[in-house]
Amino acid sequence: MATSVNYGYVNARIRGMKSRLLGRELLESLILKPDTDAIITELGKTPYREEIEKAAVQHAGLACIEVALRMDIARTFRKIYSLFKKEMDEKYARILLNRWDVHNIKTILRGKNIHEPSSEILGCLIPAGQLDEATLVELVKQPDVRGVIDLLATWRIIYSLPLTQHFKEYSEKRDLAVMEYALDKFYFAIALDTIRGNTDDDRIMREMVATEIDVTNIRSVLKMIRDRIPIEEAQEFLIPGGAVLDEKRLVLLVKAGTIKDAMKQLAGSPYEFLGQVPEETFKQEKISVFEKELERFLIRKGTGWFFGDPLSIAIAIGYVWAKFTEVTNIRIISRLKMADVAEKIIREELVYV
Amino acid sequence: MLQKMTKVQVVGPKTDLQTVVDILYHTGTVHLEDISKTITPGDTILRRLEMVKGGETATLLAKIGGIILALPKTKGDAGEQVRLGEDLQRKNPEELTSRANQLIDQLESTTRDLATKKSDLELNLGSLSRYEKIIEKIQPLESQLPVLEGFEVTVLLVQKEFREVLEYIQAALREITKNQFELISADVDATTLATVLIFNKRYSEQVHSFIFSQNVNEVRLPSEYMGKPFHEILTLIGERRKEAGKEIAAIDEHLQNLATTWYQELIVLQRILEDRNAELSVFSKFGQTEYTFVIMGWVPKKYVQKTKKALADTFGARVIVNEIDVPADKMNAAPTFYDNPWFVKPFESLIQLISPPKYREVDPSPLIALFFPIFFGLMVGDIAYGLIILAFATVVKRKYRMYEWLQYLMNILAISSIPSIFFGFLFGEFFGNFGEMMGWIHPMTFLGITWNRIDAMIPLLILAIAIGVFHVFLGLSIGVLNALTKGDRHHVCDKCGMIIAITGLLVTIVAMTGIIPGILVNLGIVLILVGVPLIVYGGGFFGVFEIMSTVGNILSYARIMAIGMASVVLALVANTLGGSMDVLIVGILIAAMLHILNIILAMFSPFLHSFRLHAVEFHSKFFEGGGTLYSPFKKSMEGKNE
Amino acid sequence: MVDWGIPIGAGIAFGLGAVGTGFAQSKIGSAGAGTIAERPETFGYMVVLVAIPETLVILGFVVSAMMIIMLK
Amino acid sequence: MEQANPTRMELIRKSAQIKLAEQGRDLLREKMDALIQEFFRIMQNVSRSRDELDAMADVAQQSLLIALATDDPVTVKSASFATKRGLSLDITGKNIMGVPVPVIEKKRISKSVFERGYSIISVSGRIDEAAEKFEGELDLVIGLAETETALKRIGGEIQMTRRRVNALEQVLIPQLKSQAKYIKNTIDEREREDLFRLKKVKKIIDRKKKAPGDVAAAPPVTPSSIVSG
Repeated sequence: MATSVNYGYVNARIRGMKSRLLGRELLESLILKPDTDAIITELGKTPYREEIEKAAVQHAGLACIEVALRMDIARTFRKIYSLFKKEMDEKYARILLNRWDVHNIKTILRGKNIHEPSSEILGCLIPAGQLDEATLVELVKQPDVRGVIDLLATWRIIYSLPLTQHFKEYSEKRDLAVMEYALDKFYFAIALDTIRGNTDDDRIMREMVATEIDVTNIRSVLKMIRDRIPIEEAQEFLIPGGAVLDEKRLVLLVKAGTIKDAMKQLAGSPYEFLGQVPEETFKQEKISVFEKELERFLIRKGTGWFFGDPLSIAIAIGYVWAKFTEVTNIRIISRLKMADVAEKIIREELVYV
Repeated sequence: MLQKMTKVQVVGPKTDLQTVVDILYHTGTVHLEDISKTITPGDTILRRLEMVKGGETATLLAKIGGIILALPKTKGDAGEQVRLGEDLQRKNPEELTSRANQLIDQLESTTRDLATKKSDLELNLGSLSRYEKIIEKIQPLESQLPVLEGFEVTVLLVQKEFREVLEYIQAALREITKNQFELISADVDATTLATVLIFNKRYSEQVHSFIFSQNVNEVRLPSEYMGKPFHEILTLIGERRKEAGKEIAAIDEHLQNLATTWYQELIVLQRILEDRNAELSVFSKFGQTEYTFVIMGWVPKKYVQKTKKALADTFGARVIVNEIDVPADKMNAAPTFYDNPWFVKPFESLIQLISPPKYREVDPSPLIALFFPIFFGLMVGDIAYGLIILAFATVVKRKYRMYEWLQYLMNILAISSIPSIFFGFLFGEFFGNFGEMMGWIHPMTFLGITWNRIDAMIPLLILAIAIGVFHVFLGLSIGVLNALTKGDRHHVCDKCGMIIAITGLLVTIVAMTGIIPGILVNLGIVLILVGVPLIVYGGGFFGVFEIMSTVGNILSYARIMAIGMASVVLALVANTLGGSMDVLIVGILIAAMLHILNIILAMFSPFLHSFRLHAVEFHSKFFEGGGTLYSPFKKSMEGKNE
Repeated sequence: MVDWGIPIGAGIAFGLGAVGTGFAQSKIGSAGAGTIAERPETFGYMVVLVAIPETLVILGFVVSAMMIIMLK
Repeated sequence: MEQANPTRMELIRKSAQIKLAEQGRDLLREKMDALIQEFFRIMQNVSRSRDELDAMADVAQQSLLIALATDDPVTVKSASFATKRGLSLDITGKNIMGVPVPVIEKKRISKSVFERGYSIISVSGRIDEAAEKFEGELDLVIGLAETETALKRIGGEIQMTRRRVNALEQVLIPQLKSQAKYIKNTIDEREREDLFRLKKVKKIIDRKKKAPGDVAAAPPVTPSSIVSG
């Protein structure tokens, strides 16, 4: 009973936050703005005001918008995390947040791998995850890849496990991807592990994570077909635990040989829509077109949770997706606007309005 | 009453814009409309007027906001702020800007530096405690280690599932260091093993490069702690923490000092600059052509002449004020301007709590002003309570003049206490039955009923329901009126059908109980049969279910009687309990406490429920809301848009 | 002998109403607190929403009072 | 003008020189023609690659823009950290009509997404595509570097050959010819002079034969006086 009461509070706050998301009209008005400065002014009248003002102190133009958006995402996610932490079990929020941690760790490893200066690496981090700024700064201070991993281990941060295990392989092959795959798989494994329970929330969260795994796998399969990766290697790039597509089925997809045939095999699954992209996309093997469709699907599904059980994790999932989409859309608009791209194309590029 | 509004368009040569704006600002009658929203980007003739000098103020505001953010929260000193405000208001814009710049120069870099330093220190503290955690875990191992000169210590973390690697490492180390090493392991937690390794410094390089290739992690410590014994590191960390804490405290104090000196002025300056910004941002609402400007706005009909005259006095025919004919159905866009007598004013704020009415709706505030105090009075219904509430409201009103909302609230309470006293006479209540016990006062007899609230429960219930019927019917009638103004046939039918059906239902029920001739049951059924199709036509099939909810609404008015009852019973308990005490003073004390409790409840509960009866039961019958309030363009504009 | 039936019935009528109201209000209250934290302008709505379930306890009170007074 | 020794030997030598120069000129002309042919062939190639490169650069820029817009610039940058590395190329050479031309090893920069050093799982296809386009652009740039250098070298060679031909044709050959002409003229002149002198001698002898007494009076004819006269 206790949780449902808390959900009343948390979800009411999240709904309140949702009501401050910008509507379609505002995005439309941003598209119609003449230049970047006008977009900044317009955003200054929205809930982004504080971030825009802060960013404007150090940046101008596009950088100002992008920095503000990044700060906003970080702030929003941390807020949701602290709401969950205060009011109930934060394990769900952790799943939502940890993808930023994975991004940050990867970026640090990549940067250390090529000995990029610390300031460059720090500039690419988004402290929206569980690893706070202090941790990230200290990690970046380490001299090399091994140092980063060791520090993670010293601080008992779980991501050191897959990294340590694959460090040897990495240092033999000098190929960072080895560790990245390990990290990615580890993230999903941990996520699925936390929500193995039988509660409604676990079920909802599981569905979302599993769908994400599906989408990621389909994307990987498409890339594999395109680059003619031998089937034996395929397993390495696939994540177990998808909602509809298990490993066997995915291997079958890779075996199909052409994207067209693979997509035919998806008929009857929720991903049937991929078969309906324009014919020439199959020939050109343009992954990004499929990807866009997949992302739209995921976002629709994600934001669709708003209509789920009002006293469950569904609302938070819906909000996170909606927020993320909004930020992406604003970024697309402002960047393409600066590059003087026609309004029609901008509208096409928007992830989901 | 809602005032009639006229849409006006002011057109003039661009050169006069500033003066025109000034005059409109001083006249303070025009509710500006944002013209830029109606301009499509392709429009070549009418363009949006760009804000002049807005950027500068906005930058100042952003910087000042940043400084205020960095300073610790300080209590606003109203008196000081008023004094500073008057001081600053007297300055002209240039002086104000330079004053702002002066403050920014003085404070910005300092505050920013301090804030950065503080956050650095805090980050430092954060990572220190992370290091501390692991060192505490492995410290116990230290005592088992020999302290040797020329030896190096390193700590390995091993996953328990891979513990066999330790044996391999041991063997390899024996080889590398020619057996000059020591190795001790202990659990860190359920999954991890810590191994302290001590070896001759001579082999440092080989050992490290060997460990490097193994499936274990080396504990990493900041370079300044490297090679020190753990207990020493812990002390160092402790010292560092204390130091950082001191530094933070020093920074806080510094910031606090800055805040005591500057905070009030910064706040006032921010407010003034915000005002100015709002004034400037008004320009972006205007449209322009090559040589002229266009201002759109709404003016209350009674002020149109005044506005026109103000402009004509300065510009003659150069600036034109057009009254634009707005078709009736477009008038919904007009702002809502109440112009109610003083005793209705407080109740407007109640409606605004939810949403101001649209321009074409009937203004519900006079009705609230009438019914709210009656409901309140019926529920409280006690002379003494009414007097106390009145006194309370007056005192609070005096004491907290600066809180506008509190003023409204207290006005409502004060107005509502009058009917409470009146109904107190009717019910013969003074601290419940205390007045009656003392023989000071008795319930009046009226319509053949003695209105003692405990005895006359049923009549009171009937009275409450009757009020409900009346109130709901009133609501429905206003709904019909609103629908008629809007020319919405469906709604008219819906509401009329509802009135007829409910009447039918009531007639049937009353007739069945035999209070009125039983023959009227037929009439009731006929009425229902007439009403239902009307509802179905107006509100669709599901409209029929509305009948039930409307009946529920009517029954909901029973709360008038119920809350009153609760209040009476509690007063009764207070008196009885107080009276049954042997010691007089204790009895009085207990009675007083209970009465105080009851009065607090009486202020809260009847208030809430009268409000609720209006918001839920009454408003749902006609009120749409969602209008914009009339906020003319003038100094200290209503609401800072947020 | 005292007839306990009426007071017990009245107690149940009132008590269940109060429990129902409490249950509903706890949920609405926590949600309302959340909403107000995010959007203070909805305060008015929230007050009304929190007051809505009071109907239950009031009706319970009326019923129990009527039982006691009328069934004497 | 350099004075030549007006002897027959010299004349023969000059004629031989002229012939050689003319032969050389013709040869150089032929070479130039061949080079020009080659030049145009390569140039067509280059301009085609250039157009291709321009188009590719546009496409690459476009896809980078989309990637930056949709995925955050920091994500793109992070992915770029993973793929950042040096690029070494082997350069050998070959000869076209005696012109040394570089040959750059055709190493494909374009990688499969699996070789970029990041995990495909979390990097979007947009970033992949942008990377791919830029790698393609780099491929083209390297190819173009080869052909364009060849083109430049051949162009230089053509110019040099033309200068040589011009030098032969307009300086050396006319010079030699004029020298030969001079020598020839001088020799001719001398021959005419000799003839005249012989005729004169003959006349004197004839006169002496007519009046033998006069012979003593007449100065003796010496070969030197003949020569000096």
